[in-house]
Formats: sequence, C-alpha cells, structure tokens
Amino acid sequence: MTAPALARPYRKVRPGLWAAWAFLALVCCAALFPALFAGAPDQVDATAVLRGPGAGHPFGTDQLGRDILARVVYGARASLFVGLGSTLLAGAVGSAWGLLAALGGRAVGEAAMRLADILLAFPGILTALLVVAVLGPGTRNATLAITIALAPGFARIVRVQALVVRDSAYVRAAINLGLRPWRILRRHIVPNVLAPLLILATLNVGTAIIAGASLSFLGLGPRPPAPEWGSMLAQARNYLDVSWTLALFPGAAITLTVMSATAAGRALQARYERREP
Amino acid sequence: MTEPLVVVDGLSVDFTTRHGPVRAVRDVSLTLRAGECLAVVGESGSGKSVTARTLLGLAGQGADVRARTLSFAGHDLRRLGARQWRRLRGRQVGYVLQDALTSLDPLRRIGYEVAEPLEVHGLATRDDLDDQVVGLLAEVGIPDPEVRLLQYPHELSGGLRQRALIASAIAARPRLLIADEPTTALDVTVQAQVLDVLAARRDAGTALLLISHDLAVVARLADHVAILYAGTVVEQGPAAELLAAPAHPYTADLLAAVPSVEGPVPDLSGLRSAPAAQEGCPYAPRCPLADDRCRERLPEALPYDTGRLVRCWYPGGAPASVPGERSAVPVVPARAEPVLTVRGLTKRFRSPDGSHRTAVDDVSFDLAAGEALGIVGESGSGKSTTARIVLAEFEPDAGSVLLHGEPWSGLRERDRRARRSRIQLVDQDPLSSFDPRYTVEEVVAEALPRTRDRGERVAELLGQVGLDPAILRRRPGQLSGGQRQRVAIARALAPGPDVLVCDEPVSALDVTVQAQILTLLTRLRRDAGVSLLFISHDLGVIRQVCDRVAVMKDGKVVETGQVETVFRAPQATYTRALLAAVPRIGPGPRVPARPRVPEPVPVTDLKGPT
Amino acid sequence: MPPLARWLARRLALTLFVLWGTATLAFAGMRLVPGDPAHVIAGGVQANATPEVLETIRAQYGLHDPLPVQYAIFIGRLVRADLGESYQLNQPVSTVVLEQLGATVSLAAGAAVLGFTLALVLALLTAGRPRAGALTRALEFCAISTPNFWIGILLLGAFSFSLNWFPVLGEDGPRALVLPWITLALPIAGVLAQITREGLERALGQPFTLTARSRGATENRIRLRHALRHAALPVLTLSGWALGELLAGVVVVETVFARQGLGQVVVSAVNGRDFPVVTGVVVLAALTFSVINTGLDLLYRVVDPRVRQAAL
Amino acid sequence: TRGGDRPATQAAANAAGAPVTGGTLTYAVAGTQVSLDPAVAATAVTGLIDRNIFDSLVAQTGPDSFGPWLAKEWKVSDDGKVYTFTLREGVTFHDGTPLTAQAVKASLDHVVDPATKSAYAASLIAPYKEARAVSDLVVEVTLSRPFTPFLQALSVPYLGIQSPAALAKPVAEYRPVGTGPFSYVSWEKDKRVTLKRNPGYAATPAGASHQGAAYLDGLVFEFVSEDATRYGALTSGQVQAIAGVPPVNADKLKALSGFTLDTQETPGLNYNLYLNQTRGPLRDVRVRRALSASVNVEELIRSIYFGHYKAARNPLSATTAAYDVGAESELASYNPTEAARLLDEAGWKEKDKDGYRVKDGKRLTLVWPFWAEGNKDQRDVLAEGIQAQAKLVGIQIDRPTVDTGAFVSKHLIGGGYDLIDVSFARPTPDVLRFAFASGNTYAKAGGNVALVDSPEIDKWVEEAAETSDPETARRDYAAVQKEVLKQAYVLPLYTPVQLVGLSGKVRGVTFDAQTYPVFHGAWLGA
Ligand SMILES: Nc1ncnc2c1ncn2[C@@H]1O[C@H](COP(=O)(O)OP(=O)(O)OP(=O)(O)O)[C@@H](O)[C@H]1O
Ligand SMILES: Nc1ncnc2c1ncn2[C@@H]1O[C@H](COP(=O)(O)OP(=O)(O)OP(=O)(O)O)[C@@H](O)[C@H]1O
Ligand SMILES: [Mg+2]
Ligand SMILES: [Mg+2]
Ligand code: NI
Repeated sequence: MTAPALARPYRKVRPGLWAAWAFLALVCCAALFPALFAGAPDQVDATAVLRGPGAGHPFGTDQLGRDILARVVYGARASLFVGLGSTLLAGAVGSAWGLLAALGGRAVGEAAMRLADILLAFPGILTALLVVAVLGPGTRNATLAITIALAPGFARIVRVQALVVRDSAYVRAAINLGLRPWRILRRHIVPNVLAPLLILATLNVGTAIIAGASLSFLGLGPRPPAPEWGSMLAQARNYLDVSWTLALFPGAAITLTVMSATAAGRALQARYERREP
Repeated sequence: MTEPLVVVDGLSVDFTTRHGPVRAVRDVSLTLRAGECLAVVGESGSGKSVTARTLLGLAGQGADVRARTLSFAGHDLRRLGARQWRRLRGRQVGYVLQDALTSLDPLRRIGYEVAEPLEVHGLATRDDLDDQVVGLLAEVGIPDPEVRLLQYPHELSGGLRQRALIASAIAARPRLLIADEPTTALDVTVQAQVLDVLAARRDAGTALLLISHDLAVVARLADHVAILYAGTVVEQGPAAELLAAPAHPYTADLLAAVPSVEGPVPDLSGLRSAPAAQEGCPYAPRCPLADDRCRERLPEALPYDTGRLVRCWYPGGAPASVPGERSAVPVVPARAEPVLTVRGLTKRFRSPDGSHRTAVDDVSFDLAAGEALGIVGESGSGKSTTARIVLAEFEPDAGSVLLHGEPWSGLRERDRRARRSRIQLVDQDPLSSFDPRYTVEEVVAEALPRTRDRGERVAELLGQVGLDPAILRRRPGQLSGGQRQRVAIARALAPGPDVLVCDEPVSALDVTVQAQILTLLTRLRRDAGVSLLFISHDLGVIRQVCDRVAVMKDGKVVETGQVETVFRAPQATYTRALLAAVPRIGPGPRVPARPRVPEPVPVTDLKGPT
Repeated sequence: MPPLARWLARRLALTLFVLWGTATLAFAGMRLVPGDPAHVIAGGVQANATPEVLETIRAQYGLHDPLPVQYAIFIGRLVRADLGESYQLNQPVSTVVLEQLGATVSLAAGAAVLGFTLALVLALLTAGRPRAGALTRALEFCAISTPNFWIGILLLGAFSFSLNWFPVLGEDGPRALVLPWITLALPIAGVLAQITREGLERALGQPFTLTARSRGATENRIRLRHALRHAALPVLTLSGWALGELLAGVVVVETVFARQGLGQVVVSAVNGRDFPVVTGVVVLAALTFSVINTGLDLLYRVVDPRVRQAAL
Repeated sequence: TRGGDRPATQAAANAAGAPVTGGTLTYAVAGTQVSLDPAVAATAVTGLIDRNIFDSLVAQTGPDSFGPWLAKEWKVSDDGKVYTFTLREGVTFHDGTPLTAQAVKASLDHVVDPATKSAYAASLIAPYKEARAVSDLVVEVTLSRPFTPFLQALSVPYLGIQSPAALAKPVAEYRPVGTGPFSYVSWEKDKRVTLKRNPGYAATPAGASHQGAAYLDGLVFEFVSEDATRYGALTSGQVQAIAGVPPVNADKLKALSGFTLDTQETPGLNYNLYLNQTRGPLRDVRVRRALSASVNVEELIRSIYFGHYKAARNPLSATTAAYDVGAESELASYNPTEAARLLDEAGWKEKDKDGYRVKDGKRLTLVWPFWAEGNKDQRDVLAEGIQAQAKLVGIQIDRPTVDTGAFVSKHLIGGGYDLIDVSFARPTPDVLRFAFASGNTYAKAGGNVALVDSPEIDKWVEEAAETSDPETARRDYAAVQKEVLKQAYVLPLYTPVQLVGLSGKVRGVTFDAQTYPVFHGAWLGA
C-alpha cells in the first residue's frame, strides 16, 4: 500500500554537532561577558605591533599593538548582535507580513506580496547597501539593513506556509468543530507556521552574520575601533604580506560561528522533520 | 509439470535500521513455474514486496539476504554480480511496482519509460523503438497508444498508468513477471481490466508472481497462494482449495474480513488486532486457538491436505467465522424525521484550462435519525464534494442542505458555528486532519467543551472506540493506521453529533483492521444513535454498514434504495456494471482471461486515484 | 501556445511593476538622505565649491523642484531608458554602467559556470555514497559558512602574494580571473552541491528509480537520465538565489581583488551618494534579476511537465 | 624673483649607464579620477597625470623660488597686481596649435569660468581679474589685489596651459591637449590612462635633468586603489612603479633586490588634526592643549608607519618655505599628567563608569567625523590609536561615518564637528593663510577648519601674502606657526611622504616641487 520505505542511511550522533553547540555557547559567552576571556580590546601598545602569536598575546597583536584575541572576543558581540538581531527582527517582521499576506484578504495580500517581490528583485546585499546608504553606516543600521534584506524572504515563506496550514485538513477539522476563527488562528495556524520559521531563522543566523561582516568589510558596518570581525579583516588586508594572524583569526571566527550556527539550525530542522510523521 | 522457474527456499531478509534490526522476511519458501500464477497475500508490512524485490537483487539498502536456495531458471541468484543482475532485471524478470503514481518517472514521457528496458537491453533499434512501444501499449489495452506515448504520467488516469507500467515490465518479454499490488487504489472496473492484462500474460506462458493484500483480487488469477504474515509464510497451496478451506487461523480471519457484496454479512466483532509476536508463532497474539506452545515455538511448514503447507500447530482448527445475519445493523423506524435534507445540490469547478466541470449535479437525498446512507461511485464521481457541501465547507452553486429542517447551507459561518457540532467528519486520511503538534489527548479534548471533567470524557471516548488510554500522550504520527482512525472517530463523536460523515474511512486500511473499524462504526450507530453518511468506492464495505445506498456517477445519483435491494437487483446499468466488476472469492476454478472489454476511461480524464 | 503567452504577459507586467517599484524605492531612499547632492555634483570635499557654483548645479539638475515634480521627471526619463547623469563622474549613467558591465559579467558568468559545474560534479559523484560524501560534505559546509571576502583574502595571500601563481592585479586575461572566480564560486557551489545531492538522493529513493533499476538500467543511466532531472528542479528553484548571491558577491570580490566593475561602481556611488548611478544599477539589477528568474521559470516548465498547465 | 638652484631630487641615484629610448612604463596609482581636465578636477591623480601632458607658465625650483617654463620671463608690477609674461617661441600644443598669449588667456579664463565648475584650480588664483594679450607672445594678467602666491599657483599642473582649440570643443568631447612631454592617448575609466611620447617636446622647465623629448614611448597610469594589491603588482612585475608603497611593506621592498624605494616628503600643510575652537569643550584652550598632550604622536606614527613617515611637530612640513623650527616649543606635546592636570583645571574633574571625564553631567565627548572616501595611508588606524590614547586621559572621541554630502554640508560647512583631519600639499607657506585666516573657512572656500578667528593671525598672513619683503613674510609665518600651536588649534600628526616603489629597471624618475614624479627624463634599463 505504501511505497517501499527505502530507509535513509543510518545517521550517527555526530561529535561535530556537539562541537558546534559548544562553540556557539562559547561565542555567546564571549559576546555577553567578553571580559572573562580577554583583556581590553582597544589597548594600544606601540612597542608590540604586528606580533605573531606568543606569550601574552595568544593570537598576536595588530597594527596598533592591540591584542587580537581580545579584539576577536569582543568582536563576537557585534557579529552576534547583527546576526541575531537582524534575524529576530526579520523573523518578526516577516511573520507579520507573511501572515497578513496569507490571511488578510485579497487586496492586502496582493499588496504585501508585491512589495516583497520588489525587495526580492535584487540580491540582499544590494538592498542592504541601499539601506545603509540611506541610514548611514553603523551597527544598528547594518542590522536594520540586513533585516530589511531578509524580511521579504521570510514573509514569502510564512505566507506559503500559512496558506498550506490554512487549507490543511486539521484546520478544516477545527472549523468543523465550530471553533472560533481567532482561536484557530492562535492555536493552529500561528504555531504551525512559526515552528518551521523558527528553524529557518536559525539557519539564517549564519547568513546574517556573513552579511553583517560583508557590510563592515565594505566599511558600512560598525566602525573601528569597535572590534568587529568584518572590519578587522578589511584592515588585515593591508598586512597580508606581513602578518597572517591578523586575517586568520577574525576570519576563522566568522567561519566557525556561521558553521556552528548552521549546523545547529540543521540539527533542529532534522529533529523537527523527524518528529513529523 | 515443468521445471520450476523460481525456487526460493528458506529466504530470510533482515534490515539494519536506526531502531535496530528489522526481520522483514523469515524463512520463506516458494516455487513458481512458467505459465503459472503464484499470489503472495498478506497485510501491510508482512514482507511481500521485500520478498519480490529479493528476486531482482533489489531488496534495499542495508538488506541482509540469506537463503538455502534462491534460483531463477537454474541460476543461483546468490552468486550474481552487479552486471549479471542488471542483465537479469527487465530482461528475465519484469517488475511492476506497487503504486503506479510514483513508479513512473513523472518528468519523462510514457513512451520513454516503456522503451527503457528495450533500450537498456539493446532489444530495439532506434527506428523500430516507437513501433514496439506502440505495440506494447496496445497490448496492455491502452487506447490511442500513439498519443499516450508522448504524454506524461500525470496526464494519465490511474488505470492507464498502471497499464503503462505493466507494458514497460513486459517489454523485454521476461520469463517472470512480478506484479506488486497492481490494482490497489483502482476502481473496481479498472481493476478488472488490469487483472485481465496480467491474466493474458500468464496465459501466454509467463510466470506471474502476484502480490496483493486483497484475497478477492488474488482469487481471480492465482494458481497458488502463499499467505504471508509478519514475514513468514503461514500457509500456501493451490488457490482453490486454500480459499475454500483455509487451514491457518490467519487465513480464515482474512477471508472472513473481506467485505463481500453477496452472501451473509459476517459478524466481525471477534477480530482482534495485536502486533505480531517476535517469538513463536507470529500470529499467536491474535489467534483464538493460541496456547503456550504457539507462543513458544513456530512450527515447521507442515503438509496439509493435498499439496498444501501450513505453519500452524492446529491446522484447520479455526472456527469458520459465524455468519451472523445483519442483526448488528439497527433498522430505522420508517417514520423517523430526516436529520439531513439534501435537495438538488449542484457544484461546478473551474478546471485549470478555464472550462467548468460539474462535480456534483442535482443530488438529493434524506438522512433519517439513526440511519446509515452509503454513497458509492467511482473515483471523481463527486462523492467527496457532496460530503464537503454537507459539511458546509463550501457552498453549493444550487440546491440546499437542511439540518433538522433548518437551513444549513447558505448561511454566514458565524450563524452556523453554534450548530457545527451537529455534523462531524471522519476522513480517509486522519493523520493530516490532526494538528501535528497535538497529542491524542489534545486532539480529542479540543472537540469537547471546556469543562472540568474534560479529561475523563476524553478517556471515556477513547474507551468507546476501543483505544487504550496509554496512547493519550502520543502524537498521531506514532500510531498505526487503525488507531489513528479510531482517534478520528473519537474526536468526531466528542461533540455529540447527530450526523457522522465518513469519507472513505477504511480505504487505507488492511482488511482485518478495516473490518474492526466497520464493526466499531456499526456499534456506535446503535449505541449513540448517530446517523451515518458513509462514502466508499467499495460496495462490500457499504453493504456492511449501510441501510440505504446512493450510487453516483459523474456527479449524478443514478440509483438509490435499500442496500440489499440494490445489490440483489440493480436497476441502473451503471450499478450493474459496478457489481459485475467486483472480484469475488468464490469456490470454483480460476477465471480465465476475459475478452478485453472496451476502454471505459475517457481520454480527458486526468484524475488519478485517490 | 496561449497559456504560455498569457504567462509571459503576466511575467512582463510583473517585471515592469517590479522595475517601477525598485526605481521608486531607490528614489525615495536617496531623497530621504540628509545632505545636499549639489556638493557631490560639484566634486565633493576638495572641490569646496562656491555658493554660486552650487546654485548653478541645483538649477541644472532640478534640485529645486518640489519632490513630486522631480519624481515625475525621474520616472519620465526612466521610461525613455534614460538613467540620467552621474553626479560624481560627469557622465551618463548608462555609459558608466556599460563600461563596467563587461568586467562584471565576465566575472559573474565565469563564476556561475564554475560554481554550477563544481556542484554538479561533486553531487553526482557523491550522492548516495555516504563515505565519499562525508569529506565533500564537510568541505561544502566550510565553503557555505565562509564569507567570500575571506576566501578571497586567503587565496590572494596564498596564491598571489606568496606563491605568485596568479597576478595580483589585472583586468585582462583569464589568469587574473581565476582567483576571483574561485572566490565567488565556492560558496554557491557548496550550497548547490548540497541541494543537488539532496535532490539526487531523494530521487534515488523514489519508486521510479527502483522501477528503472528493475529494468536493468545501469547506475550511471539512473543518475544521469532519471535522478538528475529531478535534482535539477530544486536547483533551478535556487538558481535565482544563487545568481543573486553571485551578483552580491561581485560587490565584495571586486573590492578584495581590486577589480573594476559594477560592484565598485555601486559601492562608491553609495558612499558618494551618487543617486543616478545607484538608481541605475539598482534598476539594472532588478531587470537582470527579473529576466534571469523568468528564464529559470521557463526552464522549470521545460524540465517539469507537471507545472506546464498550471497557471502562474 | 628668479631662482636657479636644482629643484627636484634625483631619484635612482644609481642611474648608471646611458639612457635608453623606448619602452612603456606603467605606474600604478591609488585612487581614480573623475575628469582629466586639470581645471575641473581636484584630485592628486589628475595632477599627477596632467603634469606629463601640460606645462605651466613657471616652474617652482625651490621652496620659494621659481624658474622659467612656458614663460621665458615675467615682470610683476610694483603694486603686485599686474603680472606680465613673455612666452617662449616655437612651442606648439599636441594638436599643432601654437602657444600664444591668446592661448594663455583662454586657459586662465577657462579655469575661472563658473561653467567649468572648477573644483580647485580657480581657488588657487582667486584674485584673478583678467588676462590680456599684449602681443603674440606677451600676456598681461591683472589681479584684484596683491597676491604673492600667484607664481606658485601658476606652477602647479591644475593651472597647466591648455590648447585653446581643445577647450573650444564641447565639454563631452574634452581631451587634454597641452604642450608637455607626453600626449594623451586614451582613458579607460577607473582602469588606466595611456599617454605617448610627444616627439617634438622642447619646452623643458627650468632645472630639468633632461632636455628634449622623453625617452619613454609610452606612459600608463594604472588605477589600483588597494594598497596591498598595488604593492603586489609591483613585486610580481606587473607594473614598473607604484605610488603609495604601504609603509608596512616599505622595508621589505627596500630589501628586495631589483626594487628601489624613493621617499619624498610632501611640502605644505602636514597631515594635521584641527580642533574646532568654536564649539563645545574645545572652546577652552586648556582642553585643546590637554587633548594635544594626551596623544603620543611620536609613538603612534612610528608603530603605524614603521618609521617611514615622520611624526610632525609643526603644522607645516619641514620642506616648506618659512618652516619655523622653533615653533614646536609651543606644541603641547605628549604628557598625560599634564593633560590630566589641564582637564582638572578646566573643570573636567569627575570620571564616569567608562572612565570618561564629565562636567555638569556631560561627558567630555568630541566628534571627529569619518569620511571614508577620504581615508588613505591607514589614517583610520592612526585615528583609532588617537582615540585609544585620548580615552586614557578621559576624553571620548566619536567617529561617526559620514558620506560626502553630509561631510560637506553638515560638517565642513555646518561646523558640526570638534575635530577634523586634513593634509594639504602645496609648496608655499601661503597655505598658512589658507588654513588659519578667519576669512578662509571652508564655507568661504578656504581651509580654516579649526575655525580660527584671530585678528593677529589674519594680520600676519595678509601681510605675508602681500609683502615683497621675504624677511617680513618669514617672520609673520613663524608667528602664525607659534600661535596656532600655542593655542592648540592644530595637532600636527605626520608629514606625508610619497613612498614611490620602483622596479630597478626604472631610471631617471625625478620629482617636482609638489613631489609628483616626473617622467620626462625616465627610461627603462635592462
Ligand atoms: N529498505 C528497508 N529498510 C528497512 N526496513 C525495510 C526496508 N524495506 C522494507 N522494510 C521493512 O520490511 C517490512 C516488510 O516490508 P514490505 O515492503 O515487504 O511490506 P509489504 O508486505 O509489501 O507491505 P505493503 O502492503 O505495505 O506494501 C516492513 O516492516 C518494512 O518496514
Ligand atoms: N476544489 C476543487 N477544484 C476543482 N475541481 C475539483 C475540486 N474538488 C473536486 N474537484 C473535481 O470534482 C470532481 C469530483 O471530485 P470528488 O473529490 O468529489 O470525487 P470523489 O467521488 O470523491 O472521488 P474519489 O473517489 O477519487 O475521492 C472531480 O473531477 C474533481 O477533479
Ligand atoms: Mg509492498
Ligand atoms: Mg473522494
Ligand atoms: Ni624602515
């Protein structure tokens, strides 16, 4: 009666996933309590410029003799702020937008989706660039810019999901039971739309972190001396020939964080999908 | 007798999975000769498909195949290399996968799919390929083969798709044809045609391995039958004898559970369901005869009667299920007020091409309190649409629905809401009608008013539908099909409805489970006094539950009347054709291939099976 | 084919609408910015233009007109495909864009080809083969998670500065394009490879694959003739996104490799508030994107017969 | 005044062997340009390129001396308002037009014509009133007031003499046509400008190391804004010379065999930080001096520029005429204790939780706008160092990023800043007037970004600009230097240096008074 269940290859619990969670936790701690991990990120030491890793400076020092470890640690905050902040905002805005488009009547829905079409008509970074152009650079504005770039995508997905849920058999069943629309919206539609969205959002944190770093690499994000991985890389470019640690550590921090966030998101997704029949 | 083409002896197949090993097939032995048909019958998950796929070397990933003998035309299949297997597949053994909907590549034209075995085995030149494919399509009774060749699977009806799949399987003229559930999900008339095509192959000398969960289907074609239960062949032997006098209790139950359109309606309240045992006889938990010996040790396959083998300590000991006359079905007092009055319902839908098609056309009927009205009809005849209008999921284009004599259709949803609880639905696919985040308890509780004793009510309802309260905390995804349907029924009963609309409630279930659900519905009707609007494409099922029946075709009701009257003396030609096509498990010789019947499937019918 | 024609007409309408929308948003955005564009036009900081010069400029560029008038003029020009004149470069925007288009297209197109090919080859080789897949999976994951400017910096440091294999600088010749191509291609190749592999594996687990196997088809035949088409569907769906990422990557990669191109134009225009250039590039990007997406959708309809009769 | 001493330093002192004719030299420069018309564009790159295309009327031959070039001699009227130039005979433009008095007049009129939208050149000759062709080869320029720096202005490429025929063409068809050693071939926007030798060149400026046509067949200016890339392009042999060798790589380049590094200190105003004395805490001279004393400029410059840039102690570069060594005694140089004391004294006693000083509940915060496009030479890094050091004494420095429009209108014109950083290369002490005279605020097209409003300074710079007595001028300029340091209107940072990287094959490159490399005498050796 059913198609032969060609079972998927058996997946082991991967230690990599644990490492990802651990690293994420570490990054979060660094963002919250940087002082636990390193000294001041802006302490200039003209006598120890561009040192390689060594005692006192495990990651070496930068062009002003600042401790790279400290800057990487303190940089976590900006990156997470941009990554998490824009994802959360975009998730919230996108959900409201998508739900409105799906359930808010024809005219509203059309208008909402066409606006999304416009914003999705060109790459996200370009949208973000434009927004930064209007608002000016900085951490907060970069976050807003990425939010605006991400939100229409979320809106579209939420809308599709909301339509699926709206037409699903279980919402039909709930209507049949005579439940009130508001209750159906609250108890069935919103939770079933948001659950997959949350996972999608987790997967998007990495994208947002990269986008944030790209913006500051282009000089449109947080400004030095505030430590930020993207702008550290931008400066490191001038010293490629002289000091490898300068480019290595912030870059590795981005990659590892994004990798961990994505791995965690995928693990959540896999769990969610497995829970589904 | 000729040399056997296929010899399987002591075949076991285990799978390694995340949840540990699965013993899909245990110690199965079969033989099959050219020109013969061996039917393998069993419920879902009994290992039918795995057995069949083993003969193609396609048991699946992580399969551990062991056998004392596994030979095809004298070749030891256990020693074949990948290349030799490929030469066997399609060329020597044709395989018709179950579910034609997904077994044809949806992105390729039918012609390509049919031609693939020819191409792979170099049996056709580029020039005559098309001719051969056209010939094959014609051979399996597909009209306009030149047109069909260029169509895609989704453009074909279920019956045509199934036949195309058969055409592909027989393209290279294999000596063995394996048909895995070739008629499941097809309407009875289409089903009959497909069986005819297979019969023709068998008569042409091809060995046929027919897999089914439906004994009635098997009865038409099989020379031999093997009954599979939990991976074990519990009984096998010549079809006629085996079906006439089942020796294994499982076979007996299986036979009894098949709803039939004639003869007495059996009382199935004694059927039990329980998971197969891992130790001893797998059927022991469900067997009325089981004792400690059964629970401890699985017997060897013992000869029984002439040429039969049975794996039972008490072969032939099963009590032939007592045919209780229709006493279970309450008879409705004639003067009962109609609960539901349906008058002149009409509903049109827009097709993607912009044209309109009438799904329901001037349908009228009454449903009295406590009555069960069945609606039958082939796929696409408008049964579900009617049900959904009755449920006020959408408005009819014309006509009206009255509930207790008061308007029900044509209202604002707000005005209807308070009376929503009067009509409830039980669907074919209960799983999708449960919020995936809800537990069984929450699903049922949602249907109840928010009172203090809600928890007790939930437990009570579950007891009423025969469910263990232990499943309260589970999610529907973790339940079996039968359990899910019981939860759905419990939820439908929760608000204390007057009418229960059942849209194909059992068509996705194994016969024994189906029988249990049908018994349950009958009992509920008696106990709770609800009326049933019961939709099914299976005439036997209708007969088991309903008092009256309405036969639908192309959106119209072509005939209504008391079930017994209609089935004994059908008036409409369509009803007669429908009844004639129903496969029967009768005594007597196997049916020879019938002359091909004219194609009833209109070319424009693009709808697949539900 | 009327349905197709109708579909195309709807797409065209949508494209025009999107173009209008992007242009309007860009207009609104750039006008929301504080700061007087006259200074930019006059030549920026060093110019230190006198009030008279500024006045001339304002008059010349219509900066005194009320916003609705400016907007009407702007849209009117746009309809005639006139993007106006750059504030900073004293050149028509179309000239600026066209001059740089070649460099950007060769960068993006090469990277797209490289990325898609890489993804396809990797996926075909490793789909359904967990052992072979493990390493590539890990590498893809790395590529996905790494911002491409860092990849660029690392490649530049290693292959140009240290090993001297590729020129550090150069507008001409494919040798100078190798590293930028790789930089751009790696992240999208990572994503696409994963999607392709997933699609292949899903297709390989479908009953029709089993049917094909039961006919004696070889593994290669099954992968190339059956599964690949199915894997192509999600890839097509994602291609629009991937190409968008690519174009976005161009902005960054051109900066890293100090290449000229539209990315540089847009970054400096954004920085310099060169409104006509920003608008021009944005409208161009929206147009390109709409065309690409329409093309992809058409392709989708070619690959998947099931959507052909479905409406837009 | 006339001078005769050898102006330009001879690069590639090892220019052994006889010059070879032929070959094309590619010079990678930072930044790009918007116009090739020197009268329009203000960028250094335009000046650099146009120097090879255009000759000037006079050549600057020393900090304060000028020699003949296209003008073979000149006279200044007693009131200093009328300049009469006699042109060389026989000079023709690249398009064949002969150099005449009319051509000079056309060129100068072109510069001041508002339609030209001159970004810089016009401001150099602000007192220009008119020019008159006295005869074919004699031109008379009248100024509205005496203006000593006029000759120097005329010597820069932005006031190069252009072919009147070329200027008569519509703007869209503009091609730079001059009389210089190279003529224009093509300009690929944002990529490169290609020039070729002017075989008939004879109008060499005073003090040129080489006479007659250039050795090089072609000269290509490649635009590469990325420091590291430009450097890589030189070392990998893709180009023969680059401007702006990143200081971090300079030592390595020197050590590399086959390459040479040429260092030129730029005259004019150093790279200075100007303190807006009209706003907020910086109105108080004690706070200004405290800020100045809080920054260890020496150490920062040494570590960021690896000793290749010199820390400045005077707003003027040491190579500028009238540079006053003694002025630096007035500088509030690095002394954190003193800085703290001054701040205490000024009332900024308390510190908040972040360690910044507060007065009346307000934090001691200074706004220093960051205009990204103007950033070069790792000045952003230097600023980070300054921020870090100011923080140590409790001064917060904010660096909001601003775009060009906002930078000009809100900050430069609107005065919405506390600190601003500028360098200004021009080999004349008159830059002091440009930078500190009250009438020269940015809004009035000047460079007084500290918004100094001091009658004394005004008096000194005016006198110096108008006097014909060099000694008076010197004294006045020295007074200005002392005063601005004493008042801490300005915090000198470093003297910009042209670090030109050359492949060993390149010989004979010289530098003019502006420290632009001159390729007239350059040639490619083996
Ligand atoms: N590739 C596989 N990996 C793991 N378990 C498998 C695999 N294929 C089949 N099984 C298991 O083997 C058992 C027998 O499966 P099979 O498909 O043969 O049942 P069936 O009798 O054909 O049932 P149905 O009527 O539902 O098709 C089932 O429990 C199934 O879950
Ligand atoms: N929402 C809809 N839009 C368009 N056509 C529809 C819609 N619902 C049903 N139809 C069409 O109406 C006809 C009747 O459908 P309906 O589902 O009522 O048939 P059915 O008798 O229940 O068939 P089955 O046995 O396959 O469930 C079919 O041809 C179907 O394609
Ligand atoms: Mg099966
Ligand atoms: Mg139906
Ligand atoms: Ni040095």
